[in-house]
Amino acid sequence: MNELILDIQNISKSFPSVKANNKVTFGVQKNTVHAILGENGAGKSTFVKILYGLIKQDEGKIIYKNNELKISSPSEARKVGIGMIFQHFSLFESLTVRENLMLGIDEYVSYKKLEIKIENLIQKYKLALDLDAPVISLSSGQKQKVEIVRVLLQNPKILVMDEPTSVLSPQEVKNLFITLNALVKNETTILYITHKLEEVITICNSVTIMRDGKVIETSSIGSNTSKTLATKMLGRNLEQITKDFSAVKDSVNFEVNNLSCKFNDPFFTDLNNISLKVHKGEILGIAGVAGNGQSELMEILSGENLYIESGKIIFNKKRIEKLNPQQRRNLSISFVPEDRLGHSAVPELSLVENTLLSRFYNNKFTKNGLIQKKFLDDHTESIINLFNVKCLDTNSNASSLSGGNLQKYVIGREILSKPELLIISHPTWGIDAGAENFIRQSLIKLSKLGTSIIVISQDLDELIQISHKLSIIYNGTLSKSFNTDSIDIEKVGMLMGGGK
Amino acid sequence: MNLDFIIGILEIILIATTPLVFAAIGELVTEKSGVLNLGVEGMMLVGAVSAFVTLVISGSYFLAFLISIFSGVLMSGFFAILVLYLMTNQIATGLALTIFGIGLSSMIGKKYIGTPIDGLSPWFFVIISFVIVFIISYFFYKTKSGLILRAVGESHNAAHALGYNVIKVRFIAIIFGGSMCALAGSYISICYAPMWQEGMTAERGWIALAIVVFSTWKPERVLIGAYIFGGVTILQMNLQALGIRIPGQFFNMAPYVATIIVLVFISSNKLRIKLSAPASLTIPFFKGK
Amino acid sequence: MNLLSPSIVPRTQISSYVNFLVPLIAIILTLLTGSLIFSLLGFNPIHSLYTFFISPISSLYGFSELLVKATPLALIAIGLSYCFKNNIYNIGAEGQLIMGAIFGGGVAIYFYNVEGFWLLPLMLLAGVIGGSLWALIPALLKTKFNTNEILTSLMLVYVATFILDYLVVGPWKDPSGFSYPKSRPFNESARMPELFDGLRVHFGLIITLFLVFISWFIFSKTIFGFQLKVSGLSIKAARFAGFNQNKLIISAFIICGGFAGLAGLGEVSGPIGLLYRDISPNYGFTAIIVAFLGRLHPVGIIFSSLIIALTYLGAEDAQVFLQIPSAVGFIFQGLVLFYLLGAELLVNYKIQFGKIS
Amino acid sequence: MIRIITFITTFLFLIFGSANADQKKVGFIYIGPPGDHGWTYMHDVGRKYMESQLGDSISTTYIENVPENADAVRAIRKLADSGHDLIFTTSFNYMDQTHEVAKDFPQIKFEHATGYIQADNVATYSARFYEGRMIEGHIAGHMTKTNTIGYIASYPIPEVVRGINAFYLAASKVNPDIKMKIIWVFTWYDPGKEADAANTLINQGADIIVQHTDTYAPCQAAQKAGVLAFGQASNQEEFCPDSHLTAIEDIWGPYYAARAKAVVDGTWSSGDTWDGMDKGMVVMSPYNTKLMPASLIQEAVNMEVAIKDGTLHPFTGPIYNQAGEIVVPEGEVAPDGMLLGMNFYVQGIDGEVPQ
Repeated sequence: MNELILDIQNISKSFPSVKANNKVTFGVQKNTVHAILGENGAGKSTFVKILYGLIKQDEGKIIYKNNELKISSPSEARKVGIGMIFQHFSLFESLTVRENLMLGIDEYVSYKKLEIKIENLIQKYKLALDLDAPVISLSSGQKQKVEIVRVLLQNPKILVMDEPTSVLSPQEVKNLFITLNALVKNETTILYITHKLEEVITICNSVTIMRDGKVIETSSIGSNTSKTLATKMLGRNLEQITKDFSAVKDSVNFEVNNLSCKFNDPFFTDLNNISLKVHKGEILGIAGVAGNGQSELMEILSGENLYIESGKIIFNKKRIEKLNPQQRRNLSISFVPEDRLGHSAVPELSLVENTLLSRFYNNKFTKNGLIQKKFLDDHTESIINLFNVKCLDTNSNASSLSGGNLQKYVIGREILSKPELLIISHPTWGIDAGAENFIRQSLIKLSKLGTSIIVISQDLDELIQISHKLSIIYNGTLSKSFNTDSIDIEKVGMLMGGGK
Repeated sequence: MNLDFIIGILEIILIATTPLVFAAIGELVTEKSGVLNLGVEGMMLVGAVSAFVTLVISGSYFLAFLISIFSGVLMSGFFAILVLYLMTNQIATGLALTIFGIGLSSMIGKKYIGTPIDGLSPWFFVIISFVIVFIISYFFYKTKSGLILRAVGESHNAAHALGYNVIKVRFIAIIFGGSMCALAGSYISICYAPMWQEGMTAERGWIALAIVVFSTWKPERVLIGAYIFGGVTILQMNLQALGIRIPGQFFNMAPYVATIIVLVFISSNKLRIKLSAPASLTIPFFKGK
Repeated sequence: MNLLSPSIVPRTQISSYVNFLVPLIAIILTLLTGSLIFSLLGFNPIHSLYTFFISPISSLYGFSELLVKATPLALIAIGLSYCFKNNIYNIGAEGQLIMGAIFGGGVAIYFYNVEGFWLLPLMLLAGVIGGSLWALIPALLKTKFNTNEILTSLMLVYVATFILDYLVVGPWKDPSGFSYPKSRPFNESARMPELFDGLRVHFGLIITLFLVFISWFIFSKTIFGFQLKVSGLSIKAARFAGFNQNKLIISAFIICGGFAGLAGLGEVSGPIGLLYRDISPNYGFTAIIVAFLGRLHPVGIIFSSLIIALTYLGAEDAQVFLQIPSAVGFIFQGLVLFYLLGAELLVNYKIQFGKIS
Repeated sequence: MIRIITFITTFLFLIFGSANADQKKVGFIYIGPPGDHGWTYMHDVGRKYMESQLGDSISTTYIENVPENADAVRAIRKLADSGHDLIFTTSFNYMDQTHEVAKDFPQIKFEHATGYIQADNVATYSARFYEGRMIEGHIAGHMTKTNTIGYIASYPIPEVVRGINAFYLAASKVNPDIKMKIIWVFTWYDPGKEADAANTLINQGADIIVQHTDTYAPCQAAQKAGVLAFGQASNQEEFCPDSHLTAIEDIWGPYYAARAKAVVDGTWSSGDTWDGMDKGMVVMSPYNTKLMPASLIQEAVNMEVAIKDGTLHPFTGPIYNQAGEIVVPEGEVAPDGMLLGMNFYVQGIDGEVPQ
């Protein structure tokens, strides 16, 4: 049982601006769940890419099953038994589930045989997947299932999972852990990349903690608590989050009444009779399992989708359902959609240019259609300073920032515009603990200044931590709201699963 | 209007449309892998002249088509090196390839203009054109390799992450496209109008490109697009010959207008098109990322 | 085993010296390959290259001709860059050019016996409207019916050609022209004034330079230019920002069509002076290369239009002075383009020689 | 800057240029490539004939593929600038461009094919191809069994309409039941489309194919379908031996040689030349003895003689238009002015001239 399947020795890798891995050394025991814990930018992803053959280390070696691992491509990695599940799905959106799965099989056998193989696997793991649905129509949780099945098709000896739970509902996380345990019993070693301390404690046998490209410590879980892990991971203590119910005012400033949308499209969830109210200074959380209408609701609330069948959206006593995002911004509503890259920010553009994406009536970025470079530069500068965005300068491309820093930038951009209402989706999706904490604090601070906030998230802990009220969305229907200081978690779990 | 007359019209339509089908199905495969090659016209011309010259020199039809296809491989291989390894802009490189092909073909063919040859019956190739379309359809939707090709065109980064060789897949797809264009050219110079004349493909390469768009990147629909264009072309000729009093310019406009109108009707379903259009078309793939 | 092997690495910042170095490398390679080709064909390589690149512009007249040829190319290319920046593949500029010539030329034909300072401005306006209207068709089909603009814009080129043909053979034919397919010649006040006596470079050049400058301003200083860029890079981000996608598509098409229409009018009211079938030597298609070669940047487009115009002139000179067939001209032109495009690799990436174990 | 370039130019010219002072330079502007085997090809044949006739006293240059637009002026001026003494511009739409350049070069002689405007240094020339069409019509009237003639027309210009009318008048004279089916393809040059048009006409019952486009694709199509055809611009019998009845050949050589000689001798003067069979500018290819009865060949030859001596004219009245109005009265021949601008079908032809 104590046999090492992986022995990593002095792996180093430099990029032009940063030394991403600095003499990384640790061992992984066979048939265990081994965590690599670290903030974003700690060097976890770089290491994993080296292991999977996507990039080459500058120096050091990996001993795999007592031999030096020499691979130059992912397919070679798969051949020797290393499988990988990415944080950002590497699925083909327009292809069907079946086709995506087939692409995970390296053998060139007949199409018929592949189909049979896949049917069997689906049966074996009891994965409810519509094989003929295009992936684009799946929820994040379903997409992850596809990814997992695709890797399992190879019978990997080592399965690398990069932040696997970041898109899953609590129930889905439970299911995932059951699957992982089954895999370990089936002689699979799991390398579990995460920044979530609780998960490490719950599922992993041992942990390697990384910070700034270096290994801080490798140990078994037994001796650790989430608090000790956090300190080692961050190198500092996190500020406690406290919310304040007294800041919530009586006046309602945003209201949705009986909103319904029928999309007539199998790839969209229809919204049925949705009503909600947000008071001034209140944070309303909307929880739910992915694919239950969150993204559709977000698009309707932001005005990116103006197709509403019936219902009203009222902001400060004004009907706004026909206004586009820019017009809503002019009324002092701001938005942060789920995707950072390509939705709330354009990866190929500089931060200064990205600042221009979200124009408020009060920030003077343009005058008679002309861009006011000075205002824009200053504003970007203050976002970077006030929200601790780590970047080269204001002219860095958005794509050069880490997920957490980009998210801080995006949220900073919206908060600095001093909105009366902020609608934000998955504020801490896939970012490190430091940034996560910072963002949650910022939201609470903003609410205390009188801004109403709607947070849509699948992270129930997060919602309970920061919001005053909580509603649950299931299959396009929104539940009534509950006070989070007196909430019944079991009841919430029921609602998320469609119970009454 | 007797049966022979209608069969006669159908025969003409089949013969006239076949080069469009060849070129379009080739370009479709290229585009499906995520590369747009606007050099179709140039490759067709070089294909046409190399087939013709080979036939004159060797007297062998087989060799003529073989060399022609080889010329398509060379032309498109050159294009592939530029766009895949040097990551040049695909649109501009394709247009440059067309200019290059026009020059190269007329240069090669200078001495052979007006050399009489015996044309080959087109029927074999007419049948082949249908067969190729169905083979490609089968290849795309019923084989692993076809699936890989579609995956590469959909997202080269994801395909690379899975360990597929994006560059290799695209290289092969481009070369297949080139050889089909060359085949279309040689069909024109050996079967359709057996002769060599400079610029004899007369913009069919551009029509083929339009047909790929029309097909919304589905192989069988190439047939529909090509036959609408070819069919209307021949039908308007028949109407003219019947002495209908409409200015000939309007008759000659008909195939272009008809193609637009039909496309308007079939393109209302956004999602369906999105599912079959190669998402990474014209985007260069850089491995280092 | 340690090997020195080249690998391609993206540049983090584009240095300005590279921008000059790249065309230089392309030119040197072109000259070398050119010498080789011409030697193989039995021509004196130095003389051939001189004829291709220098002799066409070795006189004031030649230089003016270069501008005459480059003017419509630059004008259309700059219009196309509005579309291409927004990821709209309008490849039908040739048709929009023809429509501009039809509308603007139509005004000149309607007022054939009226002279006045207002005539040319009216024609310019009509030319812009004609091109824009023709571009509006694919724009509306794209926004209303989701119809792919590559097909529609291309097909409309052919339709425009037939319409022009119909007009010059039928209703607009010159009554004293023995039924030949051409219109009346435009009167003096319907012609673009020439800038210098005896040279054909005309007022269209000034208009083009002005529009290139305006476009540079729009692309880099206005929110509209920013909107085009963003929606070209990410449609979702553009929707997030609240940019009206359909409005952008339609504006880009209209501007592009207007510029192409203006180029068409510039041809018929400038050097040609009447309407007939073949008013453009495929300027609308060539301009696509010009636009991309100039990297959709106004200054780049000025240079690329001059380079491409020069290759056309050079091919003519090579025919006259060296009896080099036009086919060789095309081949050579293709090579110049390949080199220029290929050399761009060095702008965006650098080649590193490093150790790989 | 300009001065330096000029200096270099002169310098290089001294090194590379080799001009024989007495030699006259003759330049040609071609609309297509000489390899089109049609219109441009025949002009190039004429150019070569001229070279062979005049030997060292001239040298020739041509620019091919010159579009009929703003580019044409530059091409023509290039020839003028580079010391050419005589310049042939061989397509109708070079008209304005030729005159524009000619204004600036009074000492250089210009010859514009198929134009109708002359100047002191610009002559025009064309050929009466319709004379040949008349003979073709006569032959077709006798040879057709289905009484249906298929005619492939390029663009609706007087030249083409004139040919159609001349053909029909002669054909309907020998065979009043004759029917013409006309397809306008709007191209001079697209072998595929020309073949499609020929096949369509054959499918509609035509047993003789006439073409006014440039390639020999229609003739080949006729050969394949086993019907008869006339060639175009040059003798095309080798491409379709079993269909080719005869062809109208454009013979520019003698005219070119004469005009160049005039320049060499210093006797050139402007004018308008519209020659036909009498001057050998229009020549009928050898009649196909395998296909045509000897008596018909004899009739054709007799017609040639009569046309040459002026006793036979293709457009002799009475000629009616489609509306039934008389356009050329009985006993008269159509004036050149009417022929030059002909844009109507004569009575009996179905359809409409595209306009």
